[in-house]
Order: sequence, then C-alpha cells, then structure tokens
Amino acid sequence: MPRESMELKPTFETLSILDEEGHLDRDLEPDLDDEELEELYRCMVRARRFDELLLEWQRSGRIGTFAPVTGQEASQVGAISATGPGDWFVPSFREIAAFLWRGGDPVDMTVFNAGWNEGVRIADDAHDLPIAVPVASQVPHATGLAYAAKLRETGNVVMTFFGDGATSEGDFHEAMNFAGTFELPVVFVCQNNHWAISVPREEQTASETLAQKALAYGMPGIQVDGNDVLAVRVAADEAVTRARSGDGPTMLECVTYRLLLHTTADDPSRYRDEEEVERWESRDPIPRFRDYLVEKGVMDEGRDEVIAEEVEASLEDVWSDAEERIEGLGGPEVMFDHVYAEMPPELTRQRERFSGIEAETAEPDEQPEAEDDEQPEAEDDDG
Amino acid sequence: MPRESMELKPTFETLSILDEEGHLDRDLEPDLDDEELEELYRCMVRARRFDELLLEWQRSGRIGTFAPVTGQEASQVGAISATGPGDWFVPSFREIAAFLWRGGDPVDMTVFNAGWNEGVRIADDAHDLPIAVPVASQVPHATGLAYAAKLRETGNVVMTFFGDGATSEGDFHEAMNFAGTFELPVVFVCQNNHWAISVPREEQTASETLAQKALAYGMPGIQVDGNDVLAVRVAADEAVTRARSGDGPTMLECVTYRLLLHTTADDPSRYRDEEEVERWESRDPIPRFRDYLVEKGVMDEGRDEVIAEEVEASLEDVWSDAEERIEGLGGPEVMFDHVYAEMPPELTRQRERFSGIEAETAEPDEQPEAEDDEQPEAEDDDG
Amino acid sequence: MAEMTMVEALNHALHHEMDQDASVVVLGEDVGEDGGVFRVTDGLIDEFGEQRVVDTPLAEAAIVGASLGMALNGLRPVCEIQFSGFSYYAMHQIENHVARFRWRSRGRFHAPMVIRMPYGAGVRALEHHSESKEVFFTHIPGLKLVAPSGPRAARALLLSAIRDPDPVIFFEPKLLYRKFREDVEEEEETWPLGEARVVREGDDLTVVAWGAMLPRTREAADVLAEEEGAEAEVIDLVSLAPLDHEPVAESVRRTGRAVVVHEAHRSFGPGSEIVARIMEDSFYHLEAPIHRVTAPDVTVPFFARENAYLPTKERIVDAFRSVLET
Amino acid sequence: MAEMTMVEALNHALHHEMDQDASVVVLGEDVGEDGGVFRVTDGLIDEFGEQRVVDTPLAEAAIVGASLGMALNGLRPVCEIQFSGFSYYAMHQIENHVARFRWRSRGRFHAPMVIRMPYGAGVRALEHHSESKEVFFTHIPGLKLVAPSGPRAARALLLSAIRDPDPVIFFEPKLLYRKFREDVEEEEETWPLGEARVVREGDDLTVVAWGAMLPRTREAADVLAEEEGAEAEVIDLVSLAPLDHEPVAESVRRTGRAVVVHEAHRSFGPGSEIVARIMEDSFYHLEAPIHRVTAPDVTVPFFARENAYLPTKERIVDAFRSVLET
Ligand SMILES: Cc1ncc(C[n+]2csc(CCOP(=O)(O)OP(=O)(O)O)c2C)c(N)n1
Ligand SMILES: Cc1ncc(C[n+]2csc(CCOP(=O)(O)OP(=O)(O)O)c2C)c(N)n1
Ligand SMILES: [Mg+2]
Ligand SMILES: [Mg+2]
Repeated sequence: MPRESMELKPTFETLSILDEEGHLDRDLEPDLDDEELEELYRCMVRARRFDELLLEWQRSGRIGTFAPVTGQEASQVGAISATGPGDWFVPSFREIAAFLWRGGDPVDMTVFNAGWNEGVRIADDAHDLPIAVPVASQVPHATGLAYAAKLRETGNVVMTFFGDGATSEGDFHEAMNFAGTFELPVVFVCQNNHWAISVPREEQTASETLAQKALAYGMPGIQVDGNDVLAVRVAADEAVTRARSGDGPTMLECVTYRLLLHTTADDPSRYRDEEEVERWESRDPIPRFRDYLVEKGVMDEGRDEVIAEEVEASLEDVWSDAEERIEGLGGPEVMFDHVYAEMPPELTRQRERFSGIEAETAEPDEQPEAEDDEQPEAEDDDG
Repeated sequence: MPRESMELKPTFETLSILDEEGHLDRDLEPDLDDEELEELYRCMVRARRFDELLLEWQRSGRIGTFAPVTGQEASQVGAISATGPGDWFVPSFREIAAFLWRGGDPVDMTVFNAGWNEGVRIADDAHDLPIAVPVASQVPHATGLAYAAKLRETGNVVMTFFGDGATSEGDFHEAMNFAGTFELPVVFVCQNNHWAISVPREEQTASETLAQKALAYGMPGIQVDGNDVLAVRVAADEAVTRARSGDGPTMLECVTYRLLLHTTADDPSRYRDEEEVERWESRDPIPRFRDYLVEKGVMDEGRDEVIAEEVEASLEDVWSDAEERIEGLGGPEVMFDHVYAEMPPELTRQRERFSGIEAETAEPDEQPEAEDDEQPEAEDDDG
Repeated sequence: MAEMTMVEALNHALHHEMDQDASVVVLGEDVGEDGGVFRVTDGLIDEFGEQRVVDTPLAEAAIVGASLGMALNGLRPVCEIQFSGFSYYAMHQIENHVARFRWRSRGRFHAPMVIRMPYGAGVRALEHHSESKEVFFTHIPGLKLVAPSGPRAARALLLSAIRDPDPVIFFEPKLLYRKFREDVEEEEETWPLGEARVVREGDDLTVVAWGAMLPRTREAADVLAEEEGAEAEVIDLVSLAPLDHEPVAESVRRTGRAVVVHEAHRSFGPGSEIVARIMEDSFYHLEAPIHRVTAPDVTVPFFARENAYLPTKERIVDAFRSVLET
Repeated sequence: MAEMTMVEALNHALHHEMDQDASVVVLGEDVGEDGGVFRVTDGLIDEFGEQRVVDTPLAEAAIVGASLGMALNGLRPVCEIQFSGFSYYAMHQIENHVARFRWRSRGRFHAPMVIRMPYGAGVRALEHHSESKEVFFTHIPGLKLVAPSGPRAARALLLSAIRDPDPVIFFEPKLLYRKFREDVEEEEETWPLGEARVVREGDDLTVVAWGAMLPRTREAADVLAEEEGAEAEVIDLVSLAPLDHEPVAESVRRTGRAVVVHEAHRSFGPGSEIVARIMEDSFYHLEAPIHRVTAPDVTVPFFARENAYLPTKERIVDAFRSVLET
C-alpha cells in the first residue's frame, strides 16, 4: 500500500427526521407515546417562557447576567429526555431546558441568578451537577463520572452538554480521548448554536462539521438537526443505549441557533446580521414540533394554548417565591460555609472577625454594603 | 438527507516508498541528488552514533538523563531536511537527529546534558527553538511562530515535532485548531514511536491512526512509514510546499519505533516485550536506506565504513570539548542571569547576598556543594 | 486633554500603539468584531484589520502559547484572557514557557508580550469572573505584573507594558473600568514598570494598595484624617512584580505603622510578601504589627454577597484605627 | 516494624488503602505497568487490576478533571501528576472545580481525592522536574496541602489524605524518596492533616521547615547547638493548607526569634505567609526580624547548579547565627 487514501472507521452520519418545512421521514420517526411527546413539547415551551421571564427580571435589575436558551430547546430536551433519573446530567451554563426536564426548580435557578449561592440546591439523590461556567471544563467531569459508573457497574450513563466554542478547548479534547480510550458510558452533546459570543462557528474551527471531531477519538459522531426534537431524541436514544450496553461513548452535534443574545450583557448587533437571525427564527423548533403534534393527532387544535396557560401558571409564583427564599437567607458570613468538611481554625478566626466587623458596620438587614460600588456600566461584562 | 453517512474532506492517506524488505516504489521515489542522499544517510548515522556516546557518558555519570533517538532517525531527518535555514525548527525533547541536521553542535548538547544552562546556545540568526520538556507545550509556539511568519510575509514555514503521547494533550488540540483556522504555514510532525514512556500507542487513544486526528482541524493528515526516510521526505516536502504556498498546515504521522529506553532513567523491560523490539530492529531505518543507496549506486560498497569513520572523527572530541567548555563556565551566580532584560533591585540584592554567602561557604572551584545531597537511586526519575 | 474612563484609556493606548508599531497585534476571544466583552479593544479591527486584531478560537492555552510564538518571531502580541479566572487554563504555558524563554535561551530569545486580564469582584458577574490571584503570577520568576488604579495609570502602564522587552501580566481592575473618569493627557505618557507611587502623603501610617482597592483605600485615608486627625501615607504599589518595596520601606521607617489592603484571599496572598519585606528591612522601625485587610480565605461568593467579601472602606478605616491604637 | 524508604512507605500506604477500601483508585501517567516513574505505585496493578490502577493517556487536565468526576460518583481517586512542574496543565481544573465542588454545591457533593505530585530539586533531573510552588495551591480556598519529610510521615499522611473528605494536594519531596530509611510501624498509623509537629525542642530560636528542607534544617540546628550552644526549636510544618500556625506562634512567643526555610522562590513564597502570621499575633514577642532562607527568585537552574540554588545547611546555619546575633 505505497500510497493510499484511508477509510475511516467509525463513520459518521447526519440525521434529520422532521425538517424545517414540517416534512416527516416516517421511517425514522421514533415510537414515543402521546404523553411523552406532549411532555417534550411542554418542557420546550416552559423553557422558552422561563427564559422570557428571566430576561424581564434581568432587565429590571432583579437578577444578574444569565445565558438564555431560546432557540435551543429541541437540542436540550431531545437529548436529555433520553436519560433516566439515575443517569448523570453534566451541564455547562445554558442548559435551562435540560435543567427543567431533570426536575430542576425554577425558583432555585432564579435565586441563583439573583446572585445567591443558595440557588444551587441539588437533591441528595439527584445526579445533576451544578452549572459549569468555565467553557468545556465540565467535560472531563463527565468522563470521570462515567469511569466510576462503569467501574461500580451502576448501569448509569452520563450526558454532558457544551457549545460549539467549547470544542476548541483542550479539556474537550482530553476528555473525549479518555472516554474513547476507556470506552466509557458518556454521551457528549455539542450544541452548535453557531456562535461563541461573537465568534461564528466557521471561525472556531476549520473542521467542516463538529461531529467529525469524534473520529479523532475512535468514537461515533452524528450531526443532527438540533431544531428537530425527534431527530435529537433518536440520536440520543441510540447513544444512551450504546453507552448503557457497554459500547462506549458517542458525540452528538446538534445544529441549532442561539436566537437571543449570548448573555444579557451581550449586544449581538455588533457582530451578526438580523437576517441570519430571521432565517433561524423560521426554523424555530417549537412551532415545528407543535404542528407535528397537531398533525399527528397528539394534540388537538387549541391544546397548545392550554399548555401555554399551564406553563404560565407553573411559573407565576417563581419570582415571589424566589424573593421569599432570598429574604430568609443568611447574612454574608454564609460565604464561609462549605469550604471544607470541617472549618480550619484560621477560617473560623476569619469568620469571627468578619462577623464582628459586619455587626458593627453593616446594615441590620445584612445586605452587602452599597458604598460607592455602583456597577460600572458594563456592557458584555459576563463573558 | 434524513440519515446519511458523511464523506470527510480532506481525506487522509498512507505513504510508503522503500519498504522494510527494501522494495522500492519507483513511481513515488523522490528526485534527490546523490550528495543530498548521502547527507541524509550521514546525519542518520551520526545521530545514532551520538546517541551511543551520550548513553555511554550517562552510564558513567558524566551527564544526566536524556531521551535517545535511536530508531527514529529517518522520521526526524526525512522531515527536517525539507526545511530551509530560514524555516523554524520547534522540537520537543528527543530531536537529536533533527538538531544535528539543523547544524546543532554536539558539544552544546553535551554541555546541556551535563546539566549546564550554557548548553543552550542558539545562534542569533538560527530559527531553532530550545528543547521543550513539557509534552506538547511547544506545539502552540509553532502555531504562533507561523502566524507571525504569515503576517510578516517572511516566506518561512514552521516545523514542529512531538510524539504519539503528545496528541493526548490539550495543547496539541488547541494549537492544531488554531493552525487550521488561520491556515498557517506549519508542518506538524508526530513521531509515533509506539510508546509514551510505558503507555503503548493503543492505550493512548482509540483513534485508529494519529494522522486522522488532522481531520478534526480541517487539515490534511498523512500516515507515513517513519522508518522510510524517502517516504518521510516526500511527505514533508509536500507539506512544506503546501505551507509555503499559503495553503495551510499539514500533519504527518511518522510510524516509527523507540528502539532504546524512554530516557536513561527508564527500564522498558517492565512494560514491553523484547520480541516487539526485535521486530522493529529488523525495520531499522539505517541499513534499509544504506542498501538502497548502494543498490542505486549512490554509495559504493564500503562507503558506509568511510562515512562511519568520518562521523566518528566528527564526534571524537565532543566530550573533551564539552569538558573544556564546562571548566570555563561561571559559578552558580550565573543562575541570576537572563531572568529579565534588566535585573530588578530585589534580584540584584538576592544575587549579592547569594554571592557573599557563596564566597564564604562554597568550594573555590564553585562546584555545587556536595553536602549530604547524594542522589536518590532514582529509577525513572525523569519522566 | 480628555476625560476618559479606564476602558477608554486602555483602548486609547491600544489604538496608539498599534498605530505606532506595526508589530503590535491584539488577539483573544471576542476582541475583534465585538471589541472585547468590556469594549477595551473597540474599533481596533476596523482600523487595523483582522490580521492584526484576531478573534481566536476559544482556547486560552493556545492564545498564550501562540502569543509566545508570535513574540519570538518579531511581533509584540497583546493577548486578552477574557477574565483572570480563566487564566489558569494557560498556567502551564505561562509558567513553563512565557516566563522562561529569555532565561532558557540565555538571551537569544525574549518574549515581548502582554497578557491582559480583567480581575476582581464587584460587577455582579457570574462565578469565576471575580478572581484576584496575583500571586500565581508574581511568584513566577521572569514575569512582570502591574495593576493600574485609574485611567491615567492604565494608559501609561499599558504603553510601557507593550514596549517592555519582557512578558507583562496586565491586571485590569474591572470594578474601575467605568467607575470614574480622569484627565488623560493628549500627549503620550508612559510610567516605568516596577515603580510604586505615593498618592497621598502622611506621617502617621503607611498604607499599601493597588488596582481596584486603591480608590477606597484613599477614601478610607480621608475618613481617617477627618475623624481622627491622623494622616495616612497611601502608596499605590502599581507593580507587584517586580515589587517596588523601597518606597514602602522608606515610608514605614517614617511612620512605624503599616496596613496592606488587597482583594486577594488573605493566606499566601500578596500582602504577606509585603509584610515579610518590611519585616526584613524595617523591623526595628515598626511600632505596631502590620495589618492586612483582605478578602477571606473563601471562594468569591456569588454576587449578592460580593461586596461584603471585598475589603470595604469601613474595614479599612477600622484597620487604620487598630494599627494606630496599638 | 520495617525499615522503609519514602517510596516504599508511600507504596505501602497505597497497597494498604486499596486493599481496605474498594473505592480507592489510582490513576495517572505510567502508574500501572511501569509502577510510576519513581515506583511509588509499584505492584498495584498486579494486585488490583487495570480497572483500579489506571494508565491514562498523557493529559494532566483530564487526569485531574476525571478524578474529580470519579470522586463525585463514589470513588476515592488518588491521581498522580508525574512532576509538580506539570501540574499547571491542570490548574484550571484544580482552581475552577476541584477546590470548589463542595462549596458550589453547598455540601451536596464533595471531592475526596488526592493529587500526588513529586516536587523539588536535587535529583539531577531535566528542566521542569524540580519545581516547588506550594503557594499555587495553598492560596486556593478549599484545598489542603501536605508535604511529608520522611517515610513514616509519608505513609501516615497519605493514609489520612486518602480518607479525607476534601481534596488534598500531596507534595512528595522527591529528594527524600530514597535518601534514608525509617522505621514504619506494621500497624496502621495516620497523622491528622493540618497539624504541624515539633521535631526538635529548643528555646533560643524557632525554625519552620517542611518536606525536603526538613532534614537539612535539623542538621543545621545540630550544628548550631554544637558550634554555638544555641538550641533551635524545629517545627515540621507538615501541613501548609490549612496552615497550622499555632505551634509556630507558641514557639516564637517563647524564643522571640524565627527562621523559615523553604525551597520555593523567595518572593510571594510560603515563607511570607508564615512571617505575616507571626507578625500579626506575636509581634511583641519578637526580638529580631524573622529570616527567610529560600531559593532565589530565579527559575531552577539546570542540575549542575541546583544544589547551589537550594538552601544549603550552611546557609541555614548562617541565618540562625544572624537571627541570634541581632
Ligand atoms: C475558559 C473560559 N473562557 C472564556 C469564557 C467566557 N465565555 C463564556 S461563554 C463563551 C462562549 C462559549 O461558546 P459556546 O461554547 O459555543 O457556548 P454558547 O455560549 O454558544 O452556548 C465564552 C468565551 C469562559 N466562560 N470560560
Ligand atoms: C506535560 C508533561 N507531562 C508529563 C511529562 C513526563 N513525560 C516526559 S516524556 C513523556 C512521554 C511522551 O511520550 P510521547 O509524546 O509519545 O513522546 P516520546 O517520549 O515517545 O518521544 C512523559 C509522560 C512531561 N514531560 N510533560
Ligand atoms: Mg455556541
Ligand atoms: Mg512516543
């Protein structure tokens, strides 16, 4: 074989089932019962609505910066719905829809977004990791969780989420390579939403697809229409099954779009065209799925309105509940909690001194002192 | 395209010209003149011989740990000989043969291996970086050098060397991705010598080849018989030409073998079979190339002996020259040199205090104090 | 003369230097089209093009490692790490190589490069966006680290940093990015790296601070003067590596008392080195133990509590009082 | 009772703990078949198999990041970074996550993991194989860091570290790996983390050291006693995070004089924190400035000069004399 083109194994694929025009590929259509189909839809709608509320609260100064999910609901819900409660959910920072699917409490997330550590509240039996802000840094954790799941034979798989930008980080590479080498039960869900803040997908890597990066790790990769919840779900089901049966990891590239801003501190008009956004608005995963459900007879005409109202009701009290929780939270000395299992003497001393001074100088309600620290008029101050 | 297998572009290839049985593929044979062919051969022989000498000096305690090149001469010489003096050479830590090809002085390398910083001596006009010990860490430097070469339109290309193990590091990934994205004039030479210390290639990654990793960066990758200097040279020539004409980076995987130990602190019998080594000894790049040269009439029978003698002569005085240089080197306060362009006051103070104390307590010859610091009987203490 | 915020002053310096010196390039995440998430690199790409103002892939180690390669090959890269909390991704490139290239190559190469990074808390940001770990860099031989405390300093130091032949970690106090404006001379002004500045004179107490903590430290000194009639000499350290200890020592020998203020964690923080240096050369002049006013040894809390985490003016004044009382 | 080198003692601890606790796993580069480049993990793979003794791909960030994931899912990983000089590759995982998981999850998760790494100079190794940058870790809230100074300590501390519910950076002084043997009790012995030990009593001078510097510091104390008749109290700090300051303070209040010895660079090194703590709580007992005997602020030279770089016994004795003379 003096000079030969090589064939690559494993190969990788693309998948689309319900396309943007609403055309359905019946051969590929998954067999989900009506109830579950409606749950998928409801979760997508709820995530979208919660996003709106968070945005509103952010704009009125009630909460801080957050990363909206709008546009990516199908990718997240399609993927995460393939996991069971014993499986691990390893998010980055934009997984609002997946978080809700896993039973996450919007009140917690609101408390979190209002800047309180107590907003991270994970049930003892929940296999959900907290948000990971440093890009791609959670991917190795997924690999390690999966190693332990395999060694301990828990039968659980791990699903981790990250963005197109994250694929450029060394952590992505190292973690994927570990997972491939040890044939670990992980599903790597890359949400290619076309942008990493202001950097478009094409400038992130010269690779034609992100899915093909899986081949560097001897792992199957599949590029899925990320706005087609059916396709995402089918791909995720296959990947979860593969993982659970001991056949190793898979990478999904969900091709989707970040319809809103990167975070609330971002101004996308600086770097992208309205036209592009409009093009993607016409591919919105929610109406596409609604029409399918109606067509299929899963939902009657008007059912979507009912769901919208139920979703609204489920979110109605979130802000007031969050406010109430926040009022009940401890003072600033809470920051000394949970650094170690046992507080070392020096830290105890620091806390005592801190509390002493706090008692002297802080307002009785223990709010952080306003002082002259007004916020700089940060624009994108959130990365 | 509901569900499709994707075709990958760019494709990647394998290349072999002069195989281990000595069969030559005349269609692929490069057109090199006799003189250059002999130079390639001489450099390979010289690197092998220098390795032996270093090993001898290391075993007799004259120098410290080093990483032998034996077995990888064709990969290194084949690749580096495609560069010109204005091009950049960015080595890792095993590039003895490439170093010699670039005109590196064995005396310098001996001084270096004897533990003296002065062994790193790079001519003002040389475009050679010093050895990089941290695995894969030099790969981003190559990318940056290439960015500057492109921006400044110097017409130079960059060639960097690393091992199979290095492909697992995040730095490899990030640097390759940068190079692909910015279409930089770099040639990435991966010497797959089958081992990263004790970890075999198959346990390093589940990827079938290392060359296919290039596809994750939209870059051509080629897997070459790394013990076939002709094949390596052809692949390197193509890659250099591609880089120089502005068509971006290439990754070469040179499939070769580390015939000796990882470093002189390593004991390969702990982790690999003698049989495997013997199999690879029979693929030794040097006799294979010699037979080709004789066959081709480039060298007469016996010419190899002459070359061996000339090589011997060129290395004869290395140790004594190195010793002489070492004797002329400054005392320990040399360690304060070259930290900054200008020495800051505190460092000046530290040096003064250091020299004061040195003068009081150190031996007049300024050798480091022996004290009770004999070496631990380190085994693999070198990583 | 123009009134500028720190962001504007930094932006001004970059425009100026890129204009003057064709070898200066700017690279990092979102520094191009977006002009940087804080707008420090605003407009550069329009003026100098995408070859010299480079939106990179999202990879900190490569940003720093490639910058080093550029610096070795005739450029003067100014790279941005979007937040200092992400600089640890590039720590190996910084420690293993950036800081050492001059030394390793015995002067054949050097690395004229600047690594800019916003640091510090107080802007209601997410986790990892509020760190202040100066010592990670100041403990590495071969690096310089400066932190401006106002717009004028920011421009003057950034110009010097870019022109410096050695690598400079440029710590930008994001809390001050838009907090106040300052006159910044039209004419080019540079501040030598490695020089602290006395910004308020006094004979009763020496106070050392820098970056985001400087303004509140000055205010605290004013409160002290008003309320106690005691005059604190406030030193803006400016340069943490090399540490300009001389003015501190000189002052302490006069005042006999000292307070160090920083927003880094207390233990093994930069304040400890300042204390140790004073101990070594001015011990006999000390009339009271030196106090450190610092953030505690806990991770920066989410933003609702971040102002309590930071040294406040009140805490600083309290420390002044304690030191003066003993 | 058996005489062991430090390598043997560490190996013994690992065998013991893996045998006792099925959740303990060992991972890293060359820790399996090869038994570790220093043989600390020798024989483990034969006894516990390659599922629990894992030769990983060459990737430090993934080793640490995956260890964290393992720790969150019921295992107790003991990972090895082949040399501390390569730990910076994983700095972001350590700072951004390992140290914070308990805190971030408010106790829902914790990270019972050990990151072992040989540190320090003196074994004629290549560049990057001789670093001693304790402060990178001790400045991060949520981490513990211990450094044994002998075989017995090594075993007792490693057992405690593995059983600890929080992440422990385990700094192994490679200079001492095979330098001397010590009796290590057959019976299991553990040392609590966070406790310094007085290893030599004295009333004239307090000396703080740890790890590789401890033996030579003790020898220096003996020289001092012989030559000057002065008795140094030598404290093996053992634990740098949390720093066990109390025994140091207690001793300094008695002796009035102190010397800190470390092989880290001087500036912003661990010694400065020890000085600052003494300053804060024992200032009035000090009769002389505290001295630091440290490596200089230069990159560890190639090995021909490394012994001159390290604090030598002579330098330590000199510092004792200076402190006693003033
Ligand atoms: C290591 C690191 N570098 C930089 C940032 C700042 N930052 C936050 S999100 C982001 C872009 C992420 O892009 P992508 O991975 O595509 O995810 P998306 O935001 O599109 O969901 C950047 C640069 C960060 N959080 N972490
Ligand atoms: C970042 C880093 N980790 C670990 C080491 C220790 N080490 C030195 S060489 C080596 C193996 C390298 O393998 P490979 O890349 O295949 O190169 P080879 O030694 O085979 O030439 C290791 C683990 C190192 N030098 N740098
Ligand atoms: Mg994205
Ligand atoms: Mg190898």
